Order: sequence, then C-alpha cells, then structure tokens
Amino acid sequence: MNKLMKKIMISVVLTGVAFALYQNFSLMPEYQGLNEGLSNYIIKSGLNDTGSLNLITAVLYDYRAFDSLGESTVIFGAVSGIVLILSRKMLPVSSKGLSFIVKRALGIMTPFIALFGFYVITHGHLTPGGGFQGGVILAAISIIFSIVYGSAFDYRRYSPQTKTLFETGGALTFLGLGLAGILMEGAFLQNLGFLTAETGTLISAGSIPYINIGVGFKVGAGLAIIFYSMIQKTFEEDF
Amino acid sequence: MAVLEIILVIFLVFSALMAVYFDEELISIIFLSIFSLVLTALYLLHKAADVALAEAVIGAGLNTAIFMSAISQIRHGDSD
Amino acid sequence: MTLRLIISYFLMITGSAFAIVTVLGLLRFPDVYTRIHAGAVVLTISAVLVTMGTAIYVWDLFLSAKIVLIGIFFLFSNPMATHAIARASYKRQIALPEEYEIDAYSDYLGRDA
Amino acid sequence: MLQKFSAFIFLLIVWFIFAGKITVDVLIIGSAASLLVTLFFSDMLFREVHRKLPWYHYLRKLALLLLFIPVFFYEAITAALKVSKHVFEKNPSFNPGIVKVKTELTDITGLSLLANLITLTPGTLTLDYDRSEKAYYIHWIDVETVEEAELKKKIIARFERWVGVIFR
Repeated sequence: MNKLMKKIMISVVLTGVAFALYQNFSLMPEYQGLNEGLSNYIIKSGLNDTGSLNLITAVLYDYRAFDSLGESTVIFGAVSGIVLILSRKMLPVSSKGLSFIVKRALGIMTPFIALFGFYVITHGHLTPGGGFQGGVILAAISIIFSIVYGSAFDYRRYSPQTKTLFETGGALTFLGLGLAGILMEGAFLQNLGFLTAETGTLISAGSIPYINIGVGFKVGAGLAIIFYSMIQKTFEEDF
Repeated sequence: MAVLEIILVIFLVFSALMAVYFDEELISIIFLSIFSLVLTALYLLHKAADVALAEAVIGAGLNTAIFMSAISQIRHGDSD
Repeated sequence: MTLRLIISYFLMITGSAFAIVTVLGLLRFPDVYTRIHAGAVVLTISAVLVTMGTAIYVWDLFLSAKIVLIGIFFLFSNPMATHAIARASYKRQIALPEEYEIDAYSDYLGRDA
Repeated sequence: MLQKFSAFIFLLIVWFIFAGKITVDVLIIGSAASLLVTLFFSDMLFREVHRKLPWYHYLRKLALLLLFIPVFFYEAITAALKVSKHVFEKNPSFNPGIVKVKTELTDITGLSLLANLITLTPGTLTLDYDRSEKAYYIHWIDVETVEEAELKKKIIARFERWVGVIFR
C-alpha cells in the first residue's frame, strides 16, 4: 500500500467517524429546560448534597467517586507497565542540561509553579481545577528538572523511591477515605458529613478536598515516574 | 461569538488533518499540541474551565513532552 | 468610558499591534537568528502590555495582582526560552550562519567557520 | 535559615494572591503548601541569601529592584519599537554577527538576569557565557563596531550598573 492510499484511507475513516459522531449528537434529546433529568438534579441539589461550589468536582469525587478511583487505578497500572517494560534499572542518567542562564532563571520560577500546582489541587471544590490537573502541573516540574538540569539532578532532588512513596500515599489516602465512608456513613466513599463547614471555605465539602489532595499527589508522582523511565538516553554534549 | 467558534473549529480540523498528513513524527506532535491549544480555547468559549485547564496542561504540555521522549527513544533504537 | 478604561484599551491594542508585528517579522527576516530576535523582544513586550491592560481593565486588587504575576512569568520565561533555542540551534549546527563576517562564537567553540 | 524564612514569607504572599482572599483557612492551608515548597525548593529561589550580610541589606536591594522597573520598561518599549522599525523596511537588510562582550559581574543570578535583559534589548541576543574569559557571546542583528569599549557602551552598559549594584 503506498503512502497516498494510506492517507486516503485514513481520511475516509476519519470522515466516517465524524459522521457517526454527528449522527449521535443529532439523536440526542432536545434540551428541555431546568426541570427534568439527572443533570438537572445535580445542578439543582449538588451544592446542598456535597457542599462543593465546583459541580464537576462534586460529580467526580462524590456522585461518581468510584469511577475516579478506577481512573487513578488505570494510571497506577500504566505506571507499573511502563516501569516494568522500559526501565531496566532505576539509575540516574547523566546529562548536563542546558546553560546556567536557563538553569538560574528556571530556578527562580520553579517554586511558583509548584505553589500553583498546590493551589489548583487544594481549590478543587471552589474554582476550576482539581486533583488531576494540579497533579499534572506538579509532574511538569519533574519534566523541567530532567530536561533543563539533567536527569541526575532530578534523581538527587526527589528520587524514584520518593515518587513511589508519594504515589502510594495518594492512593492509600483515597482508599482510606473510602473505608472511612463505610465506617462513618455506611457506604463506600460516602461523603463524610461531619467535615463539612461553611460553603466557600477551603476546609468545607466533606471529604472532597482530601480526596483531591490524594489524587493530586498520586497523579503527579505517577506521571513523573512515567516520564523519568522514558528518558534513558544519555546526552554527553550540553546544548 | 459564533464567528470565532467557526474559525476555531476550522483550525481544529485543519490541525488534526495536518497531524495525520505529515510523515515526520516531530511535525505531527507539534500539530497535535496546536490541536490541544485550539481545543482549550473552544472549551473556554463554552465555559468549561475545568476541562480547558486539564486539556491545556495534559494535551499541550505533558503529552508533547512524553511523545518527544518516546520518539527520541525509538530513533535511538533503530537508526543512529 | 472612564480614563481607566481608555488606558486599558490603549495598552491592549498596542500589545496586539506588537503581536502582529512579531508575525510579520517572523515572515520577513532572512535567517533563524534574526527571526528569533523578532520573537524574543517584540512578543514579550506585547504579552506584557496585554496583561497590564487586562489588569487595569478588571481593577480588582487580587485579580489584578494575579494577572501581573502572569506578566512577570512571561518576562522571565520568554527571553530564557529564546536564549535556549538560539544556543541549541548553534551548538547542534541546525542553522549555522554561513555568511556572517563577525563570528566570535565559532572561535570559542573551536570550529572553523 | 534566613533563606528558608524569606522564601516562606514570599511564597505565602504569592499564595494569598492566588487564593484571592485573606482568611484563616487560606492561611492554614497556604502555610502547609508553602512549607512543603520551601522544604523542596528554597535553595533555588533565593540562592544569594545565605551569605553573611545583615538582613537590611536585602531590603535595600529590594528597593533598588523596584526602582529598576520603570527604567526597564522604558528600555524594553524602545527596544520593541526599534525591532518593529526593521520589520517595516522595504527589504530588511542588515549586517548580523556574533560579538564578544566582557563583563565584570561574577554572581550567577546577576549574570543570568543580565543575559535575559540583553535578550530583551534591541537587536541583541545572548548566545552563551564564557566562564574563563568572563564574557558574553552576543548575536547582534546589525553590527556597527567591534571595538571592545564601544561594544560595552552600546550593548550592556545601561543595565550592568543596575544589576551590579543589586547583585554583587
């Protein structure tokens, strides 16, 4: 099969997918106002049920928290697989990184990136963001270290063992809150009612902020491990 | 608003097609990151700030880095 | 239309004009390094002007401070990235300036230019 | 200790800007987050502070840094206008080249700050710094001279004094 044929085939398949998606969306029921349906129930009483101003976080970590547990388990599986296949040994890879001008200027910026990551994680139930997003921002710091300072620096700063500790700690926080839901409220991952404070404060919304923190650490450490085990190539020259 | 939306959707389709069209992996990755950026703008236009934040961080930032490291591994493996 | 709004619109429009100038410069300049010049200087200034205009437009203590932080981030990151790109492209010989008369850097690297 | 403490205070202020309000719960969570960031990254933020200088010297440096901002903005905007002028010429013709400029600074933060400032000024772009000769290699969009003193005056003199006072 030559290249042109390949491209034509890909275009045909993509057009078919686009048509199918369009059909699906056109078959969706008409919007019927704010009175019916599950989404309308969530919009109406989500704030009362969970105390979280951000309804997406309310759905992710309260109504469908079990799904989120599954998602973070998927990340755990991906990390395990990639580490098993790619990283034959967890050794620091030598690399000089970029010039010291870049290193110094990024050194000034890195703490603020980390602080912003923590901000996104802890404000998950009040403003846009949450555990997944903030965790990826934290993982970006590891990528910056590996590229700019060389991966040996990343290894010294926080080694794969530390990252594994963070990841496991995050997962255990999530599971522990789920078990606490069984003990206190009677169902797995039930929102802990006694932790709820006045709406709009940082320590409100039951167990949602703590689940956010756990997921944030887990996702950040997990993605950092994935990236770290992918860069095995050594760069002798600095550029 | 509608005009901006149409322009962004056209850009989206264009960048997706270009990502498929080029044989060079690097150019495909760059077009994918442009795709994520346009998608972020579209999400923001529809007032889905959460999804926009996730798309910007994961699509434009992390995916690009991981793909880059992956193709550097592959190239190291088979040719030089 | 108060004075504050006029100032903010002026800053934003100036910044956008500088952004257009950046694109023109990227298209018109002859080689890699001169194109990087257009990207570095003018784009940074345009981004900073737009962020300042937005900060004056919203005129709220914490929100404006946040937007100013974004501007400071640009101010640090853009010249740094420019320097990294230029140095890497010289050292990896991706686009060597062939016809430069004065080239002190190639002497430093020990390459005969 | 002073390094860690100043980094903590600075990060806490930035945290309040992020959060957008000053209440007790924001203070508690922010202290925890700032403490974590301080433990991991404080030596990268304020690298200079561990030297044996009394603390009010740093206040003086901070005041000078604030005074430097308007000067910087004036220079940067004139720089942008100069490069824009090149863009609108009929066929952009200039004489690019790479020159070597010596500097007296030794501090790493000052050197990288000066390099970034050079990149932001009209038509100059820092390529590298040579530690043994204490000199920058600068790509200049339109080389007018190769004389050493002349070069220094044209490219880095207006920033070097500021940066030299602030970071010694």
